[in-house]
Amino acid sequence: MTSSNRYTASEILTVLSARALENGQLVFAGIGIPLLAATLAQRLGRPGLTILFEGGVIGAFVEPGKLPPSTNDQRCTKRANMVLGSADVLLLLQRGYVDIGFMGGAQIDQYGNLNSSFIGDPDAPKVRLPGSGGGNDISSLTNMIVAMKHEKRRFVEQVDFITSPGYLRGQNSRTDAGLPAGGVFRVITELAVFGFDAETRRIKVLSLNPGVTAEEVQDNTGFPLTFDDGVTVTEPPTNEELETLRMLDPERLFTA
Amino acid sequence: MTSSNRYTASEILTVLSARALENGQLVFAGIGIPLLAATLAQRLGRPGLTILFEGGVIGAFVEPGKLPPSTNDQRCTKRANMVLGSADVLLLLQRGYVDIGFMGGAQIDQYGNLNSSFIGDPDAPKVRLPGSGGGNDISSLTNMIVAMKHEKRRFVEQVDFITSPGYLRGQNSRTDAGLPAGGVFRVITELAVFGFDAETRRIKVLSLNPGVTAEEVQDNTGFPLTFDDGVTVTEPPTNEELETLRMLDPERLFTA
Amino acid sequence: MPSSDVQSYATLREDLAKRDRSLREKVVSLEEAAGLVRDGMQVGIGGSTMSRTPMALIWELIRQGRKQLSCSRCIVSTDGDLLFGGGVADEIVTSWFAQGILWGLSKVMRHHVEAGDKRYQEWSHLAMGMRFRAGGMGVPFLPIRSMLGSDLMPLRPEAKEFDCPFTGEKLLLVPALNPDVAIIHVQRCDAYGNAQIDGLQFMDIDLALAANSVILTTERIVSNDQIRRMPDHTKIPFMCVDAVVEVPYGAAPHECYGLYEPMMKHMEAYVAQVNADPVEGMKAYLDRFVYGPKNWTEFLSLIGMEEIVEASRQGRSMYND
Amino acid sequence: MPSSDVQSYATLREDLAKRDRSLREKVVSLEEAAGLVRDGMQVGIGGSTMSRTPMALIWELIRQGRKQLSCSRCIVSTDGDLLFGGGVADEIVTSWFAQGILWGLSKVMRHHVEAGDKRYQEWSHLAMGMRFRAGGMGVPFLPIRSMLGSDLMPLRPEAKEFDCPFTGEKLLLVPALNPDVAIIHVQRCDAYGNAQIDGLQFMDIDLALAANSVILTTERIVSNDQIRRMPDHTKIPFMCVDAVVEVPYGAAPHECYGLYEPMMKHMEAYVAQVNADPVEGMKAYLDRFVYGPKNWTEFLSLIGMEEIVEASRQGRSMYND
Repeated sequence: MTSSNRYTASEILTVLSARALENGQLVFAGIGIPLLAATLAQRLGRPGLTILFEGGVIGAFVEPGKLPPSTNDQRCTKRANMVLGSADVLLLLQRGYVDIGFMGGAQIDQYGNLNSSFIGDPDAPKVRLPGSGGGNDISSLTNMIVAMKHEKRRFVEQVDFITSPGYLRGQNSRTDAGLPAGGVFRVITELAVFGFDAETRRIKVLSLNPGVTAEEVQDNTGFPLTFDDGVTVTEPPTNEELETLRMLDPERLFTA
Repeated sequence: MTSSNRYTASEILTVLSARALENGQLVFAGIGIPLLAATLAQRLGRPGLTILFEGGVIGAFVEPGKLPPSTNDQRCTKRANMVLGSADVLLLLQRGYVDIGFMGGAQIDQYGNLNSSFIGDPDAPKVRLPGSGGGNDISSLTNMIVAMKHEKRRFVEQVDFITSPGYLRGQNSRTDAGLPAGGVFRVITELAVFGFDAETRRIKVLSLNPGVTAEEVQDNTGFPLTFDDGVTVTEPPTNEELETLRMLDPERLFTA
Repeated sequence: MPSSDVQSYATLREDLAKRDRSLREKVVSLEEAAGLVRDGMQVGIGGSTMSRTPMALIWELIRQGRKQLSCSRCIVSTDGDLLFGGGVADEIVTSWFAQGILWGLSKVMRHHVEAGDKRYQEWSHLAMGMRFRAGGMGVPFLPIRSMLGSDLMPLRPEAKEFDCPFTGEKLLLVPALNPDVAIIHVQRCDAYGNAQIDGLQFMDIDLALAANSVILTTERIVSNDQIRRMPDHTKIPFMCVDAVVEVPYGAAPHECYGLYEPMMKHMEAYVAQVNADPVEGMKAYLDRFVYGPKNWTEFLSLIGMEEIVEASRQGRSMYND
Repeated sequence: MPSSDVQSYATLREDLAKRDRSLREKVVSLEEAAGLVRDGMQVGIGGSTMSRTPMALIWELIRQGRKQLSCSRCIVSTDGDLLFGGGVADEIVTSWFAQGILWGLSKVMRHHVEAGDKRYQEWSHLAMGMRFRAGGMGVPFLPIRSMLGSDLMPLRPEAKEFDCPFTGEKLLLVPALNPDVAIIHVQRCDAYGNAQIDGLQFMDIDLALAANSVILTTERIVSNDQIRRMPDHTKIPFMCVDAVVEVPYGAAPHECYGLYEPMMKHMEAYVAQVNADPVEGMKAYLDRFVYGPKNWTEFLSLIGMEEIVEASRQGRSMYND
């Protein structure tokens, strides 16, 4: 509790994300917060957490202070159990070997669809974003956690372009489209933690981050939010969590 | 010429087969005579002949006196350029990287179709033979040489079962079946060397082995043979060819 | 389920979700490992012909009286004889089944298949590979350009001829094969199942990914630290693996790349005996070499020190310059 | 041919039959190798993001003024900037195109794509992999289970939605990609082109098999004897390869596994300069670092000894225990 004023938005995002991962799980982590959070979880008493990276890595232990600049760099392979082709590591998702896909997001909508391709009309975009990478594959093939900054322009009713499918148009539309497995089940921001309604597949607030009000979350969201019946308040980051995190990312590469 | 009485049927078969291979070619060789003949060709001034084996080998140099008992044994990999998966080496044929497939045969017909699956009715066979192995793939995907013993029961008008396709029912039937590439272009026996008519795709005698008459070849064949207009007589094995061969297979594993 | 049916994606995913894929130690005895293979299962077998055959595990399955297995392997040799003759397999799915070029046809296979009490389901070698690969990729089929036009195609209606929507060409779609269990012998792995395979890998990587459980027998169990020093040498990742058994000479009398070649005197005596009489010869072989020994090491001592040493000398000579 | 058209099998086979695939020495200069890439070709690029990018060859293509290339790569970073900004590529086919997580969007890509003078054709990462793999296998497509339902699917009508004849499930068939030429950087290969790749291999093996010609740049040319001592370490076989160029630090300022990490000061200065002005900043970069140096070694000396040594120290530390 005493540390509540002493962490950045990126830091609480990372800590809460790390908490969502369990020892023994196989987690396919994207670059940035997901990589850092999964590494943090390993260091916080979950050494049996296996991290997979898109570059073609199974079971890496990233070294403190040596965060890789992408998931395709050699630093991702340090003390890994296996290095393999990048299509082959994605096929592990398709086959079903991976428990959790864990990605950042640029823009998300009420059904958990992610856009990382276009702002505006795809034929004449206002902004051409980087694109899918493995994002489409991960979200199509695996149960997924998204960690992202909470801003009104990022939390929209409907994304301009579905790069990575959440529940598409809700209900059974994801399964009907040919995606019977996986789906986003958690969205973690610096304000709150979200889940999805089992039937409508619409996003809902599960818990508020320490010191954050429901109103504040709604104000930063571009559509009317649903709050779970039993909305809780998340425990603030502990000193151990923050210290370990700062040891891992001393230059604040991902937690600026 | 002086050596004409001093070689076995297997030996002339191997020597003539080796002669059919050129330096620089990529040859996918089956076990037995093909492996031995390709190795002989390497030793007779064609060191740039690359031998591929079904076990997953590119560019092996089999050692004298250490002939492998199959193309899936470690002896096949000695001083190879590459070892890879056995499906992957077959995919090289499908992609088109290999010049020549080179196999033995149990039974062949007038269109070069090979049977290594069943004698008699496949539903209640008189003899269940070993089956295709890579034979079907090699003959479907590559220009092929077949080396085999010449017996009436092995050279038949129509095989009981097409395990490995030659020209199927002749003319364009092979291409029409979905096999536009490759096809058997030489059959080598201890009696003669055969090619195929460019149009009918029926087998024909190109040359007679030394001391063999046309009648003798016909007598040992289960259907009426066509003889090429310019049928020649093959040069007998030289002392160098025979000596090198016997150095490679001192125990007469494949040349008994 | 018939061995040629393609599993639905929902079934595949559910079965895999149930497995404990976490990083955990999995070392068990040969007897316990064989217990994971149950009557009637589809069993994928690693290695090829006489190479890296998981012989110790097959030997133990016969000893435990396993029944009605459907076994698949890229190429089958005397292991197939034992699976049929030892009573454990009713069906073998493969591309080639004989004792080897040195000995010709398998009289044991002929005896059982021609009499109709056992089945040999034949595919081309590439088709076997693409069936395992499809299974490992989590797709129901892969396209190939062989088997077309031959009599193998009508023999295998489980594969489907198909007009390519891109090029109009004819292709054959071969169905995924996802065995219930795969048994694979490797040179070394760690206690979690991270396996290194030296030399010929055959179809073992695809098979390990395709199967719904995997048993590794290994010449040697090494530390996880050793694996992590060369992660690009790992060929099978731990999360595919359900059990690890250390069995030195676990492929005997077949070979294990870089360690030992086949034990040819034992093989020759075996072939002479079963080809002379595929029923009584096999029974005598099983009595003496499978049911007789107390354990695998005693089986090795029946092969004899001279053969083991000679096979090892030959095997290690692969690395002579 | 449009970059998304699938080549017929007849064309693929004819093109491959014309190549000299024999075991022969293929060592050429960087200048000669770049000459094998002709205007308008489809060029597949090895490595990924900032790893094992064949930077020296890309640098030489810009110097030689190559034009209208369609370049494909699994993931594109500053190499894509240079291909667009240097005027050599009109189209980039990939799954992700940015400067890297540290710097965010590529202003150079945005400038050209949003203005419409260059095209970024987007696929999912797995789709890129399966496109190269289909190309390498000699089949016109492979089935995948992603891209379905998303807006990427209608964006890419080159892929075909498909009802599986085995299971009735929806699948996406992605078309084979067989580039005219692949450019791949490796740690070592022999004069024939037998290549060893350490660590991350990305999609390079599939790409090498798929392409209709392959240029390898390599940190080091080793003897064929050395290759033949460990044939299971060869990742790309010689018959795929048409030219071999020895270029130490040939991926600079990107990384090469086990040898050097990215040269971050150079990268940061580059990014700051081109993001401030994607046209003039790029022009200034090209003038100084691409057109300016006499040769690749002079480019390295512009990066500076301190950066090269530090990147090498970091790169080699991968093998520290």
